[in-house]
Amino acid sequence: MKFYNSAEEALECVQSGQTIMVGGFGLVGGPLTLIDTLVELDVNDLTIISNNLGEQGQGLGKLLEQKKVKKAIGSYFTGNRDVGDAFQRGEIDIELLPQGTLAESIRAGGAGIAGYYTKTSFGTDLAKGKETKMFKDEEYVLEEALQADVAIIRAYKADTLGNLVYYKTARNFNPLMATAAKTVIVEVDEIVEAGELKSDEIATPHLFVDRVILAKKVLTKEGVVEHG
Amino acid sequence: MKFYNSAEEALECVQSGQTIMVGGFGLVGGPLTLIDTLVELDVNDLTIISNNLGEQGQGLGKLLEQKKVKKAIGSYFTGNRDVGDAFQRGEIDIELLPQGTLAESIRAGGAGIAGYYTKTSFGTDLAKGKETKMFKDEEYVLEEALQADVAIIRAYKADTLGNLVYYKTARNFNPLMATAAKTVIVEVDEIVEAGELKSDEIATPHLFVDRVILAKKVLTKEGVVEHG
Amino acid sequence: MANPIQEAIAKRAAQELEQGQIVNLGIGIPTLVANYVDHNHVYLHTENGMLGVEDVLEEDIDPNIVNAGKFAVGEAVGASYFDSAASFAMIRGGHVDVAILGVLQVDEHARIANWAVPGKNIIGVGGAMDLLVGARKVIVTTTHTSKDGKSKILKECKYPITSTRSVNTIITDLAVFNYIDGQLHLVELMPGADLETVETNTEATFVNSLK
Amino acid sequence: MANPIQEAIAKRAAQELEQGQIVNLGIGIPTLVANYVDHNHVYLHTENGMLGVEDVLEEDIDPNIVNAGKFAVGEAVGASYFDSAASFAMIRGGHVDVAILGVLQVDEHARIANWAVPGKNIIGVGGAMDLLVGARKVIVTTTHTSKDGKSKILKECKYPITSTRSVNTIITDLAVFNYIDGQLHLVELMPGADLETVETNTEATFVNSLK
Repeated sequence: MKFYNSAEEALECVQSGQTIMVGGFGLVGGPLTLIDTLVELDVNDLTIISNNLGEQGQGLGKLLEQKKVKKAIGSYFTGNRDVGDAFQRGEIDIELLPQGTLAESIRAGGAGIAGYYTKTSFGTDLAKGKETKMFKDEEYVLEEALQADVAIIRAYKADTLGNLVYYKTARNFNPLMATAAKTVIVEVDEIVEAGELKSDEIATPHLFVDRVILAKKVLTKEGVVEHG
Repeated sequence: MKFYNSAEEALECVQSGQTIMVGGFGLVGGPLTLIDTLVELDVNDLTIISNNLGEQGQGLGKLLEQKKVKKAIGSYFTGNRDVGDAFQRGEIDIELLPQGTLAESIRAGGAGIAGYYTKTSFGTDLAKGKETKMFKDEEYVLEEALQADVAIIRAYKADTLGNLVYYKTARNFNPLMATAAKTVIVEVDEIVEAGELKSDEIATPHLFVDRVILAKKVLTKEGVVEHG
Repeated sequence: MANPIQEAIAKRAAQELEQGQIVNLGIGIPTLVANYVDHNHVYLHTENGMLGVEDVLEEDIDPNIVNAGKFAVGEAVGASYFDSAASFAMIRGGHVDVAILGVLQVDEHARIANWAVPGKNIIGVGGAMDLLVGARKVIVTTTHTSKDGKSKILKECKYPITSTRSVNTIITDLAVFNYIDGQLHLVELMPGADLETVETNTEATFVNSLK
Repeated sequence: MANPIQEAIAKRAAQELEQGQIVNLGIGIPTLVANYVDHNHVYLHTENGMLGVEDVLEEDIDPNIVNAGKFAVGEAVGASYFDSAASFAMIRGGHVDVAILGVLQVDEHARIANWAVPGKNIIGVGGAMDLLVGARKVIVTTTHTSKDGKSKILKECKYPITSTRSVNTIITDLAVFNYIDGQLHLVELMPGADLETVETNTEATFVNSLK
């Protein structure tokens, strides 16, 4: 694990054609600093795995606007109508997953599980083309794991080893994505000494974490503000 | 969730023929009070899901001695030679699982996942008779979920709603089993008011917990002692 | 956002809840149900990773505590937070007692459609499919008819279904139906509604089980 | 429990470890490796749910902090605890850099047998199979021969294999082998051992790659 002074340096490893996981549920728990730097990078053909794809012209929405997104995998793109429009124009692929499947598939990707059977989506349009199997008289759908080259996530605090804790509902997809990407880049609100986070309360042990930066953008009641 | 005054009352629901999950890794994190009461109950033909089956004549070992165990599902029975002997005599069935598969199958049982694909055990005797499937040129074994009628587990503290936290390596299988049984019975070292456990640190939210008792048996440096 | 019709439906839905239940509220009318429950007795779960949701006063808002609709909420005593996989494990594993969901359509098999409209971009599903397979009881809340006066309670859903699972109870501005033994049963008229209005506005076949 | 031969093997195994690695130690000789690592630079993971294992003084023992062998251990600065599913997710998901394991037999394909003996009851496997599929590098430590003098480094394992995966390095009291491109390479003689003794006591075919 290594600390970086800026999002630019931490994101230098990102390349065109890669798959990037992006934490957060809307703005809550989103790696706001890293996202805003990601959209500035000269990369394209990205596959983005994230619950949402930002809003029109904001956050990940900018990446879409710049036509850098080849494919989006997530559960709820309705909040950004550009996504549907780009899909209609054939500019991007969309893989829509139930939110529980999105979360579970990311966990599976980090846990060495190639696929798993869930009842969710059985018999619906989202299960079309997917294998099914009967367990104890009930039908289940086979869902495959998701993995990424890079995950950008947000945590509340990191210690100097890279152990992470999260804050309230800003936890959401972040700890899962920390397990499922080759390079895990985290922005945090605070860095503390190793030993300051209680050993029973660490949500993401440091073995998952590669790069840490201090967040420059923070979500407040008044919206996203810069600090530091 | 309901508090009970004794292990006897909390375990009244246990019936012959049921499947019981028992937390702990050896004595560490084991529900010592509940186990000792379980072995006194007039029930038999039990299926026990637990990493170990106690030691000779101790803990779950007593249950075996009394011929109340029909089947044991776990990863490491070597510590109690009675298990192998009973198996040789045809008195019990044994389902031996890699420890990671045991843990993951219990999690799956609690999470609505019927089965999942893991590389673990592929090509070994433990995969005999199990389905396999290829994902990206690698072979995986299909493992099915585990569920139980009753789980008896140990936690460190419960609050008055039934939220739980665990202590150090006494966590192990306990939070998993809390999710995978119809009735979850917990013994704890301490009961605190709701609100005293920090909301970001609760390991088992109260929706999983049915019955709570105060532990009477505690593991110390000098072995298991009674208290309270 | 709330209007008296929606409030009446939400209030009626809240009456279905029992002490000690774990309840997940969908977006729209279901969110309003939170206003009518006693947070000491009913525990609200939100799929973005929280158990113990309650209302919050404007001055107490923490932008990092939100519900599935991304609205600011409060933290009840004894609340807990968890990641999305753990949250959906609760839902899919059968640990949520009741889900209250909005619908676009519901049919006489009590199957619902609430995630996609043909011809429009199918680009959002969220947790709807998960809640339908996992929640022990599913209650749907909806206006009985669409804005152009068409019944939302159809013989067969015209939009893509959300699950093959039938919901248990349908609460509209006109009536309450339970789905029992393969049939919709009209069990209650909402205040001000009469049987004829319900019959006129319901395409689905139902059994009149009014007492 | 430790004897000089075991200590020498453990000490040599520790030299394989690199700064910053996450390392899981099996039961037996591998446990002794903990005595030779710098806990500020190598992080020990134990599958019963802990990262940051270190030695503990008798007076500091906490009975609820144990390793996979159920021995009391200490908590390094920055240690963390997690449940068994999370722990094995780390192992199976490829997040452990090195596993050091004991073996009963290892063959010339570097496949190992360490969980079952035919004719004896097969009643314990623990985390061995998980570590073999998941750890990026697997080092095995063993005495070169069994107590009755038979080679443990065989053409083919006679006992049931633990995984189809080949291990990377074999460290015995006589020698160090690396498995490269489908062949065992003898890369080092242990202090006091000579090539003839290694050849005599090794049933498996190997390439002499001593420098």
